[in-house]
Amino acid sequence: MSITYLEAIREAQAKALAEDPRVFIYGQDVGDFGGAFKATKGLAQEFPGRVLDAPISEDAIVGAAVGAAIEGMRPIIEMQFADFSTPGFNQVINQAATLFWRTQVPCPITIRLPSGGTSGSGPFHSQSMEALYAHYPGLIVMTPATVEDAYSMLLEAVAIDDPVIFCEHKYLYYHLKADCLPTEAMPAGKARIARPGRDVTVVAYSAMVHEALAAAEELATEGTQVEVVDLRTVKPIDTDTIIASVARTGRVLVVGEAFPWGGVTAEVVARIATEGFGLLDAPPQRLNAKDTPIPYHPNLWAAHRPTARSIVSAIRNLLRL
Amino acid sequence: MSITYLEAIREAQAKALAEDPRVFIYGQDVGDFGGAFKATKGLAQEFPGRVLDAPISEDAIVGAAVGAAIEGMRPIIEMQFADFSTPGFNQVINQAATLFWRTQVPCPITIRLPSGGTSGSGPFHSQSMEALYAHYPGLIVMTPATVEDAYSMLLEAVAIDDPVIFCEHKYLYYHLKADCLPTEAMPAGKARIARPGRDVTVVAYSAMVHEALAAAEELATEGTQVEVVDLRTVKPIDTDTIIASVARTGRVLVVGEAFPWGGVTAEVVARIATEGFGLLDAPPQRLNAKDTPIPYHPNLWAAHRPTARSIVSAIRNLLRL
Amino acid sequence: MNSVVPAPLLAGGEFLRAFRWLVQARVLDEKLAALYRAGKIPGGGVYLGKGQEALSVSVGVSLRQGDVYAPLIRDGAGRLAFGETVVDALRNCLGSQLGPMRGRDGNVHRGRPRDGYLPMISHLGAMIPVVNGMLMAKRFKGQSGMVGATCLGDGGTSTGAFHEGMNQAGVERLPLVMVVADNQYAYSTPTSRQFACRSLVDRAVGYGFTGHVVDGTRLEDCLGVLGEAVGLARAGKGPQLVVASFLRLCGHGEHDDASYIDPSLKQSALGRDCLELAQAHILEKGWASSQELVEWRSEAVMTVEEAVALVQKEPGPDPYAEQWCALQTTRLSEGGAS
Amino acid sequence: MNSVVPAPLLAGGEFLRAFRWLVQARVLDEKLAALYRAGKIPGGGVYLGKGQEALSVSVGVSLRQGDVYAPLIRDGAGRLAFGETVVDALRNCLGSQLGPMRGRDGNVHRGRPRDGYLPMISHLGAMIPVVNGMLMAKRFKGQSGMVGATCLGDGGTSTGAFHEGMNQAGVERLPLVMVVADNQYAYSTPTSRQFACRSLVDRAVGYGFTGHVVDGTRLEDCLGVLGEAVGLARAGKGPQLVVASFLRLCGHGEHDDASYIDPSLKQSALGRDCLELAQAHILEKGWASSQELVEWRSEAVMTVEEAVALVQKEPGPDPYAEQWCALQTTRLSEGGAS
Ligand SMILES: Cc1ncc(C[n+]2csc(CCOP(=O)(O)OP(=O)(O)O)c2C)c(N)n1
Ligand SMILES: Cc1ncc(C[n+]2csc(CCOP(=O)(O)OP(=O)(O)O)c2C)c(N)n1
Ligand SMILES: [Mg+2]
Ligand SMILES: [Mg+2]
Repeated sequence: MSITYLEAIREAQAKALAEDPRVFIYGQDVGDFGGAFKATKGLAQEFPGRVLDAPISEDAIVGAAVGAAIEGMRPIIEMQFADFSTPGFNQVINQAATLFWRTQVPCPITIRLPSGGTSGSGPFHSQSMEALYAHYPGLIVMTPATVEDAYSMLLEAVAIDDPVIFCEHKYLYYHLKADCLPTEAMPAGKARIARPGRDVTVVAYSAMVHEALAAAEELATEGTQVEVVDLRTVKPIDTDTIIASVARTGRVLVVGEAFPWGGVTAEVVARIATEGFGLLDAPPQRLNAKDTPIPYHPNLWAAHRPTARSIVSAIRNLLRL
Repeated sequence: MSITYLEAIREAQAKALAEDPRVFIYGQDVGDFGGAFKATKGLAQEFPGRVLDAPISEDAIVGAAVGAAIEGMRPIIEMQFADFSTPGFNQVINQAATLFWRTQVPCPITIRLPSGGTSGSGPFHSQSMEALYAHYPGLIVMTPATVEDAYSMLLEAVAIDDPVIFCEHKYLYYHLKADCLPTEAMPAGKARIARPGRDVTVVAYSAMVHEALAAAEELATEGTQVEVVDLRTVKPIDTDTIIASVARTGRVLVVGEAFPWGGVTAEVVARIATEGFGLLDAPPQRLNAKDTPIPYHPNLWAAHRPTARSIVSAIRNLLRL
Repeated sequence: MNSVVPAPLLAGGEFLRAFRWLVQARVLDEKLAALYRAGKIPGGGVYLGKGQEALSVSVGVSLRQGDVYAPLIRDGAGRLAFGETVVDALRNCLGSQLGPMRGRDGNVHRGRPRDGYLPMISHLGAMIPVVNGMLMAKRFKGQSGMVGATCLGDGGTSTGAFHEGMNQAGVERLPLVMVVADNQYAYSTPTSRQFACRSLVDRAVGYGFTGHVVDGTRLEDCLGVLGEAVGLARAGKGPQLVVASFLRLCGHGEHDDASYIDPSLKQSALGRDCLELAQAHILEKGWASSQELVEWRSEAVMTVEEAVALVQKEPGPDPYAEQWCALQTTRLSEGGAS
Repeated sequence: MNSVVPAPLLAGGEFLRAFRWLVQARVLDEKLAALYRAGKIPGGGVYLGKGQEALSVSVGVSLRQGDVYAPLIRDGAGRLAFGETVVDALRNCLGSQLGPMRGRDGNVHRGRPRDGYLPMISHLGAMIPVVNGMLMAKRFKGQSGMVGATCLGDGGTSTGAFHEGMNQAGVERLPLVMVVADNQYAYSTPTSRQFACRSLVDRAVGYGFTGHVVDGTRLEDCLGVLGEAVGLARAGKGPQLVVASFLRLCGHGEHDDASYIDPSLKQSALGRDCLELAQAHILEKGWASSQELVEWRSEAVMTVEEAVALVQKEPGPDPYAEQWCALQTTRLSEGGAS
């Protein structure tokens, strides 16, 4: 048997629905149709009345989820694409994210954002929005990079009493497969050493973990041992695990697929600089997408985002510093 | 004669309207009433038909500004509070910010965001949103800290052919005065040494520049010379000026009023760490607001954001590292 | 708010019960204005309901336990009628640590979600889908007979949030009562710059709502129409839109002298004070004497004065005791980090 | 698009002119679908207008130079009629460097703003206020007699952006023609989950729009109603809402087999193919012979085939030549930074 990242997301939702009557799913086309990406395939049939098609109203979708959470439900929201969460942005950062702090009433909602670039998707179907959400207090932001994490972190997201922004990467939907679903998992908030190595640390998350692993593979043939840290959650960030890795390697490159100004890579580098300064043998480095909208054409897209190739060359540069 | 930061914003708009027939102002209550903060006082009367009250429709307000810009106008948009720009967020980051890149047609709009905390304003009238906008490609983000900059940068914002997010700080509206309006100015994109000093650099922007200056004043009495860098624009960031200052002092604290995760302070520290690593005698430090919504009660608010006092103590710690 | 005993259910009992909340709300507002002028409001904003009380109180008295209520800026009267205490209201305005928001949020931003009483966020229109979600959840849980009510101004109807929330309630056929307080202005902006329909009730049909209009200056009308709308929603007749017309009889906030208000509107029927009209109605009907009206007002004043005396002694929040944590899941918080 | 010569203005001339664009659009769509199946579309999405051409073309032919047009996903026909060339359309879909978006954006996301032809962003409803702003600017500049038209699906009307844009046009009394293509589905979602009014035209009154309904399967009706609506807007009679009903005769995109579409709708009057009806209408009126219809289609096919042959030889964008700068003001760009 083999299971994809996308199927893992479906299975996690099936399990959540089966085990907790408070869970329901709400989003555009999630019902009988099973969602634009089929992440809810068959669930409306299996759980009648608990998987609801929503109108094209992201603000109202998130607002209703908050209301349902106040009444004790645990809604899972699917945005059709992360990019379309902007019309619901206000409800997320000002309603959902402030509810507990203002009232002590928890807001256990999970918002699934099909995120990130795939070839030919263009400026409005490719965005990585984790930094926008992570900037605001009151939210947890998950960025699973593996089939196992897609499954277990989504289950954990539903179980957590706070709003969780679940950034699932569209590129991984079909590309990534595992043999089976996990029965145990690391908790949210803990980073994972995706590959150990002693020469240089690459911190990455979501699809970039795989670009980093491919880069590590390539450099291994030249004798360079790259340690890859998979952040798993970007809010909170597991600074301890990052610093421990930097302590081992002395060099670090932080890779993200998002726009360059102020995202995850800035936050991670800032923490390393502040908390792990003395451990560094060279300046910490970053690799992000370029500071333009995400291009449609595959040629441009491939050059816009970091890839194994650009990571390899960034690591080579870093080792020379 | 003396002129406040707020009056400078009004005067800049008056001048822009007087000198360029393409300029108009659109926003809630900006017309006869002169705006919630009186930043457009008298302008509707002085420039009939060119200062328009808008419905409470931030999305449509920004969208219309983009349309007008396509037709060659240069709209100035006033958001009643920065916090209320969220319903217009989509139009800013996906419409205004992508127009030039997609079509080569420039989008000269200026969006004024009355920003930042004042005592008792609470979670929804106090936000500093520069990081959200700066993260997205295609926007320029200004954060004037002085009366002179409020005036000249707003004029420059209107003149620039790209969308400018103009973060004017509400706390400075009445608190800050100058003798007269400037006739010359540094260009956008250049940071300013607000106070020279050789022991430690504090990088700040907007209202925090004044907290930093007060901290510098206090430390001066103890013989510590603090150099204060005022970023002026946070997108782009004038990395050169920052690095040059760090080269002089070897120590740096970056202060921002926004939430701690991933904002201006993260970006600045990341750049210093990457580009000025060898110049540092101690780890770069950051000081931000706390990671909760902005509290209403003055007691809590004063503890939530950085102040001269907390900056002094952060500098003392930094000097001991 | 047990200190004002509801009037016994005599003829006009419902009217009198509502009237006394109306008086209580007006008196509380007057006190808040005085405290504001005296600089006693931490941070400073005070937003009053003057002119809107008849409408607002009619919403409050039409609801019952188990219902959901998301009042807005000018709903002091409805809040009291729904069960908020004068003490709670004052605590929130004076920043007491013991208030419902514990000093974290202030003035009109208060509520107790567990009691079905939602604390507004400032973004206009944003509470509508939250009420919808609570009603959807009650339906999931198999509860019925509940109603959700929320209020918005003429200006607030221009938000995308209003539209999405209305449409959602229509599609889900929720027992939502959407109350639009058309008080002729949104801050300084007249309705001519806010919408282009004859009446906002013209929007009801587009959302599959039943529409109602009411003269917001007349308590008897408001009670009747709100009673009917809430009753229809409760009876499963789908969502209801109530549009009330009247004039805001105060500034946007107490910092605002509202000099922009068209004097002819003040002279018009829209500009009448609902409190005065209600008093005249009571006297006309013989439901109470002038003497009783005076006494009721005195009782309301006493209630407020006692509450102020109590609340002013209460401490504000202590920043050193504050946890600076926005998450229930504290282990995942980066709260104090800076 | 000069390769299809508009029919001379004989009886039914306007109809035939529109019809030939309709045929051109259908043929272009068929080619795009074939290219998609052959894996020739970089990145992959193809969105067709099948069923919507009669409506769409009627918008396009009703507009003239100086007007503003913001078409949406299924407006291939309107685009051609407004002046887009088949070559431009193909360039954008095939990712040619020479296309209007130069490979930076693709498929239906194309336009030439300077020509009043706006490139949609994906977020539904977001183009409406942009059209409004262009019309406001024209008014500022003292220009009159211009019209702006834009299109949205039944699903798109649920967005807050739609509401704010409609309301803004109403308040400003702009010459906006809002065309709603109610094709019974938003992706897989039927209208019963999208709105609760009888017809979306019921929303016109709430925005101060004149409302029109039209059978979207009948080209003659669409031409008539769009001509009237555009004429009214142009004559200063305020904003116009046109709601057309018909069925989407294709998947949401070419990846979608649309198996969720209710078979009874396909059998109903809504499910008729506007192209076939138009052909029958032409023959019935005797405006052209079957032979001519065949010829016109062949000409349209030739136009498309020639354009494909041309465009397929054109280079895609070169990432190394790309400036990676999102700003006109290059000195303020941090573009290449990473
Ligand atoms: C989305 C949004 N934009 C702007 C504001 C700022 N604002 C607060 S109250 C107000 C006017 C509200 O007018 P209306 O809805 O008519 O209510 P009223 O004050 O008349 O009761 C405005 C513009 C806001 N709260 N939310
Ligand atoms: C704000 C927003 N949310 C979600 C989407 C994703 N989306 C693209 S097309 C579509 C369905 C549109 O349906 P409709 O408006 O009826 O147009 P049709 O496809 O039927 O022509 C959806 C949900 C989007 N583009 N914008
Ligand atoms: Mg009002
Ligand atoms: Mg549709």
